[in-house]
Amino acid sequence: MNAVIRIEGVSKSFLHGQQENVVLADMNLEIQQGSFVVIVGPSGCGKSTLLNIVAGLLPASAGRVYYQDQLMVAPRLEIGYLTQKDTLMPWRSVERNVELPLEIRGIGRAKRGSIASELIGKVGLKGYEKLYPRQLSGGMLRRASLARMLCTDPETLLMDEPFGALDAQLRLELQGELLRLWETSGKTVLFVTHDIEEAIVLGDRVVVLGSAGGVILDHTIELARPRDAGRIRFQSQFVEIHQRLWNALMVARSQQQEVAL
Amino acid sequence: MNAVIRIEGVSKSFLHGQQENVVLADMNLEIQQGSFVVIVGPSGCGKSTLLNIVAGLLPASAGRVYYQDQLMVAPRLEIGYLTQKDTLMPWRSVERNVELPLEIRGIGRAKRGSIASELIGKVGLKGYEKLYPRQLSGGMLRRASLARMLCTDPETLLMDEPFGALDAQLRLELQGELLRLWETSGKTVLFVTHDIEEAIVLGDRVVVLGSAGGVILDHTIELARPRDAGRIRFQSQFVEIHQRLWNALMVARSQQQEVAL
Amino acid sequence: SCSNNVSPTTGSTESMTLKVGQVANEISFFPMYVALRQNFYKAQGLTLDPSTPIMMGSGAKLTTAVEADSVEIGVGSVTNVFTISRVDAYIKMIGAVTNDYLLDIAVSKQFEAQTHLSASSSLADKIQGLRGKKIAISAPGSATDALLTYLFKQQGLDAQKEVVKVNMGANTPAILAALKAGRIDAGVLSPPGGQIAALGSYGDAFISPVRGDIPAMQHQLFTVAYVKQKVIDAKPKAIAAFIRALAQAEDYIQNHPEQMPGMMASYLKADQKTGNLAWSAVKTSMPMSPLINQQSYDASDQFHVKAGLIAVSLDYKNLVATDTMKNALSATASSS
Amino acid sequence: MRTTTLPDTQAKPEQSNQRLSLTRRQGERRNLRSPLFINVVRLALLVVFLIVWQFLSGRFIDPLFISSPLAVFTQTVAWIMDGTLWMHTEITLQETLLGLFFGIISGIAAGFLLGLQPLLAEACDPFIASIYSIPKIALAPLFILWFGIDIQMKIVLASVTVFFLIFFNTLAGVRNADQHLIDAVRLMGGRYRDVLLKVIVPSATGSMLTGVHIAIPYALIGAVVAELIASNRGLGYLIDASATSFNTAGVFVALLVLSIIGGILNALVNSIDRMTSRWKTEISIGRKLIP
Amino acid sequence: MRTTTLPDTQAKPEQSNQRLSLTRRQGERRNLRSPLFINVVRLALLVVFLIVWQFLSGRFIDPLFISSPLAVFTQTVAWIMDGTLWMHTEITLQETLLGLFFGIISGIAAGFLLGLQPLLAEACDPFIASIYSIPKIALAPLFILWFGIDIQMKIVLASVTVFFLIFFNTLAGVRNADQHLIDAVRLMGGRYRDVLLKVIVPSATGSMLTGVHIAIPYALIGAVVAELIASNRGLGYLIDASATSFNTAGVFVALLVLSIIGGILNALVNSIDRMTSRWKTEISIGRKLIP
Ligand SMILES: Nc1ncnc2c1ncn2[C@@H]1O[C@H](COP(=O)(O)OP(=O)(O)OP(=O)(O)O)[C@@H](O)[C@H]1O
Ligand SMILES: Nc1ncnc2c1ncn2[C@@H]1O[C@H](COP(=O)(O)OP(=O)(O)OP(=O)(O)O)[C@@H](O)[C@H]1O
Ligand SMILES: [Mg+2]
Ligand SMILES: [Mg+2]
Repeated sequence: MNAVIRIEGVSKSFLHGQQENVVLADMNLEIQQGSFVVIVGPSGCGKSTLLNIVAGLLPASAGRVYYQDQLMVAPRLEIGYLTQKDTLMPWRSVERNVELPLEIRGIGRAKRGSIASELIGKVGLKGYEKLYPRQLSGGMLRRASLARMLCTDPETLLMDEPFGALDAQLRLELQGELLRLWETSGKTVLFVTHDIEEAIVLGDRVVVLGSAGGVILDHTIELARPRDAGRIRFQSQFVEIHQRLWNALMVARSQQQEVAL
Repeated sequence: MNAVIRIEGVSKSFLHGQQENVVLADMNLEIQQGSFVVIVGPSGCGKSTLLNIVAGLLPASAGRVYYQDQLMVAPRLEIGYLTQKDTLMPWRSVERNVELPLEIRGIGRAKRGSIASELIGKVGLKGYEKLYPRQLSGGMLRRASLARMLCTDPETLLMDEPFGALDAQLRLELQGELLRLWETSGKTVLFVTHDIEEAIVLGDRVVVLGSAGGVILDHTIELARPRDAGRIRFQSQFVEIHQRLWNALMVARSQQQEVAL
Repeated sequence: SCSNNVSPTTGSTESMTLKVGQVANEISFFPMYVALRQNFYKAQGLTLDPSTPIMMGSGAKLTTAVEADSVEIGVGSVTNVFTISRVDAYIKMIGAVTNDYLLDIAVSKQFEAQTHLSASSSLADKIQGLRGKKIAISAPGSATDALLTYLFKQQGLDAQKEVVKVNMGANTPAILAALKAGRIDAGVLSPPGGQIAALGSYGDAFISPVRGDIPAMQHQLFTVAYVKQKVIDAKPKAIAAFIRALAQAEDYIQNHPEQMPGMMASYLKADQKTGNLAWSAVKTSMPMSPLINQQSYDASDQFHVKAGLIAVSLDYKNLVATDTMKNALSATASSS
Repeated sequence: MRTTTLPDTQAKPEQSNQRLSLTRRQGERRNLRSPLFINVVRLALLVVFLIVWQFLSGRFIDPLFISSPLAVFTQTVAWIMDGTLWMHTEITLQETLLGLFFGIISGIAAGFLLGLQPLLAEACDPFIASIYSIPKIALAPLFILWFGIDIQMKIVLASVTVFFLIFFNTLAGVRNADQHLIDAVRLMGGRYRDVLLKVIVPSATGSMLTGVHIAIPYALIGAVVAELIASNRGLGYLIDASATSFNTAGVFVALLVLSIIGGILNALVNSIDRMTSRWKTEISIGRKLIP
Repeated sequence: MRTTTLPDTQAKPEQSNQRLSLTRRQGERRNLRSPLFINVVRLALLVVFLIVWQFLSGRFIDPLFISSPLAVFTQTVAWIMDGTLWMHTEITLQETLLGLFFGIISGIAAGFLLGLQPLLAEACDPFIASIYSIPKIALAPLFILWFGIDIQMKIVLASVTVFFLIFFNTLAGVRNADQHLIDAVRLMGGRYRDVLLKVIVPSATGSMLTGVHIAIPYALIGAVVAELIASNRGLGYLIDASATSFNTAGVFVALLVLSIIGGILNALVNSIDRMTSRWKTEISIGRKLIP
């Protein structure tokens, strides 16, 4: 078994005052080495919580997470995690924010500068290096965070809605860039999105989560790569997968509290 | 002329150190009373800046904005603005956050409570009333902000990527809800999104912004309403509009700094 | 309302309340304590406001309070009165509280060992021995400072240049702590500080005017009650009552010496041993009456001139309200 | 689309059991921080301190300077019995509380005023810093002149001391308010007052409470220092009177009372702090993050 | 897709002209806050103050209490000439700076230690509050016993005073760090040290500087109070000596010097503050928001 991430019986609950809110209940999942797994699910179903636990940020209430067969007890250098919320240091410029992980690894100033400026270019922020986070637009913040995560070239990528705030064109470019990176390097990617199309275009496998982290559907996408995002939507296979995921999401949603419109 | 919002020769530039960054240059736009106008454009092109100026939050460097033929000099009660960044008060529970605008208008406790709980229900946050913002997921934060904006029933809605962080199903529901609200009340909506499909499903008119707030395309969507989001994408007219917007975005993007992949 | 406008000297509606302030609860204010404890103020129809004298901590602050009319009667050392008379020509002494310079120079045992001096050495040797040493005083220009200046001048020396003076306020425990820790060599402090140091065998009362170490300083006026002239004018009856109460206290002290060690102990909130020590150190310094006589005044005046604290001798008549005191005390005689 | 499945919780009873046990485990972990444990640690610290003190006293350091726990205890009992302690404590407490009250009110007001008027703040800044740098004890004559020697003077001195501490912390808190939240209130049609009450005040609460934390002891110190300037009652007087009569135990009793008052007021502010900052989380660096 | 159009700026020259004029207009608006304007306001305030003081003195208030600007000026000149002023200032300045140095270092260290160890903090909290509540002046004998009467004692007293102020503010700053940013550094593989240096220190800088702001005057006050306890040099001594000889002008000269030192140190901290908080914006409530 070459599961790089093994989630075994993980539960997580938060106390809201007296009341206990069970976010994940006895969840099991395996992510194979080198695979691109997309997680979708209704808002508030526990996707970010799951990623936090996998990344070693949050202790599970019960259960275990293994990374390369080692128990996760704290964040690991091999894992890069783009959190849902942007966490750029407000007192550092874009450039210095992107350099931060390199700084922590003790990489020299010159090397740091060149890696950072290359990635800043890739995400389209050239010319904005000296700005502070408060001076950036929402999408620019997201791109700076992405550049920061990528600059240490992690083996496994956890990405929580990385492209949600980007325009269609830029998103396409960055999706392409991500796929190229993944294909050429054998990285493992765990990717959360709300965009079913994006899920199908990117994933080897799409996992639909329902209430309390229950897996509603675990679907392998058989579409041939490279997939052309512009055309793929008109393929019948795509439409079928789309429908299936949509239905699964519907189930997932109905498990959750009813939305009274 | 029944233009509810008139943007006349608006320019805005920010100083980044010594360098001046021109975000909007001599922009002109009119929003008709009761229309649903969607703005799309590459990340960082100035959409949020434009909305900030229209809302009266940010002073323009030059030019004027009129609301109902009155010069905008400060935020107005008739305008509701869902900003891109969530601005829930961290020290207030969801419930008390949603009540805040009513509190400011001096509405009594009981009335406030009933309006707020109705809206909290509508956005699917029932049961989470007592939580503080830090205990919510990204999508839940967004929904709470939406409920807060809607609770004063503003005449004009400015919405900056309101549904970007929501799952497909929920987004559909809330889009439907928004359309219903708009259709039945004669409200004017100015809506920013990155999702071209969403733009077409919702808008009377889609404005594509390019570099420095230049209008690349101002397209009226002639599709009949009600539009079924599930089916519409397979209509030929939809595909054509989609393509046209896509091309306009491409132009807009190319105007901006090159993204070196 | 017209009764309020009656001239204060008629005194018919005069308030019998006085604000009294003193420097500290030191031994040199003992008669004030006796007057309070034996209810002599009340006996004279006087009310203190507040009911116990206010502690001002230093002579300078007390004189300021008197000048600012926050305190009507100040009880402090003559030195303060002389100093304040430079800026207020209408300051008047209205009663002697204690006589004799109730301050000692205490030294540490180390000092005595180094210099081979002791309390029984000659005064000249002792002063010579103090040259170049660190000596604690309460504040520049205070009575403690005056003593040093005077002694050094006796030997033709300038204390300002010969010793390192350290201001430590009227804080006897701090001075003792410094002596014990060897931080200073000597300190000018009020009895029984030196005796306590001797008991703890880390110091000694080295030069003590009250013990008679300095013959020229004996029987000089030391602690007095003083007021501004306008207070005497505004509240003659109350002032007279205060003087009579002080007289009663001083009488009582003279007539009941057997009670005094006990009273001293309770005054100092100390044990009986300290009480005994204190009483035996000061019993000869208690005046017979508040009347300030010319001789004790002159002795004090001379001392201050020699110490350089005042440039020229100040006239007894200008500073002492003799008539006020005499009138007050004769009223006692007639009433009792 | 609207069919509602029962939430997972009720669906599987054995899971809900497991959840209960989770709660228990979390409870255990939290025990480390339970009031009982903390109080035991505190008590232990206190006892060690007292033993060391008693041991040093007389053996290595003259009790004239440090007294001893037993002597302090005896003196405390004596003074409680004869009412001395309460009389003096009462007056100091009164001065302190009034000083705190006026100092906090004025400090907060000035902090908000200058925090919201950067121009005024910049113009006044050097003067404020300069006035603040003057030791109030050196102004004793002026205080006596203006406010007499009664309780007013002591309250004024305590207030002035408190004022600056609250002022600077409030100022910092006001300036740290999040512009996005201010904008949000403006968008809701909030006027100046609303922005103040709904954003700036809650944002500055933490800083203000830090100010109060810092100020409480200074209110006490201010009152005591004022009592050292002129007094016939109060703990400052008690300290002074005890010191001049070589009653070191008496000095320590007064200090003990002061520190107890300080401790109690501090605990009070702590509980207000806990109440107003329930929405915050404690930071955790997670050095040991074992699930 | 990769064709690059020239940025708008170069494309339309007349627009770039307009832009220049915009800059100028912004510049004008900013003038209101220019150093010159602010300094004029400050000077005006100062002059008014001096005139009022001179006017009141002698006419309405006895110069014994408030002296007068002219008398203070004369005394200042005299003391500058004979070197008195510098001699006393030098020693106080030395004590203050050293006191600040040690107080800040220890305060920051303790603030970080307890800020990062909530359990320890909770156990120590009542003791810290209690010790802090004791007026240091009442501990004079102990200070003398332990640290002598020389400059060490004064530095220790100033340090202790500074310590608490820095400590409480640092503590508050550390506790306010954003957990999300801490997590971000942990995700990058940052160890404890990295979290400290990259997140907690920058987050707490503002609070620490507020602490330093508050502490500067107290360092001065601490040194002066220590000089009042025991000294024969320094501004505290000068105040005391002048006061006892009713030289009110002398007292005010010493206070003036103290406030100037306070002002200068404060300005220094202000400039550090400005440097470290460049990434922040000033809040604006926008009462008058006219484009
Ligand atoms: N407060 C500010 N200070 C300086 N520059 C700013 C500020 N706000 C925005 N900008 C600049 O203005 C430009 C446009 O920002 P804006 O937020 O309007 O973009 P946007 O179109 O909303 O992008 P996105 O789709 O990513 O949200 C960016 O280049 C940004 O750097
Ligand atoms: N720190 C927290 N304290 C309490 N409850 C929390 C906390 N973080 C998350 N939750 C709860 O956990 C649930 C799941 O949150 P999570 O952020 O994992 O959702 P999500 O699937 O990422 O949703 P979204 O798509 O909206 O980001 C929510 O009900 C939320 O209230
Ligand atoms: Mg999430
Ligand atoms: Mg935006």
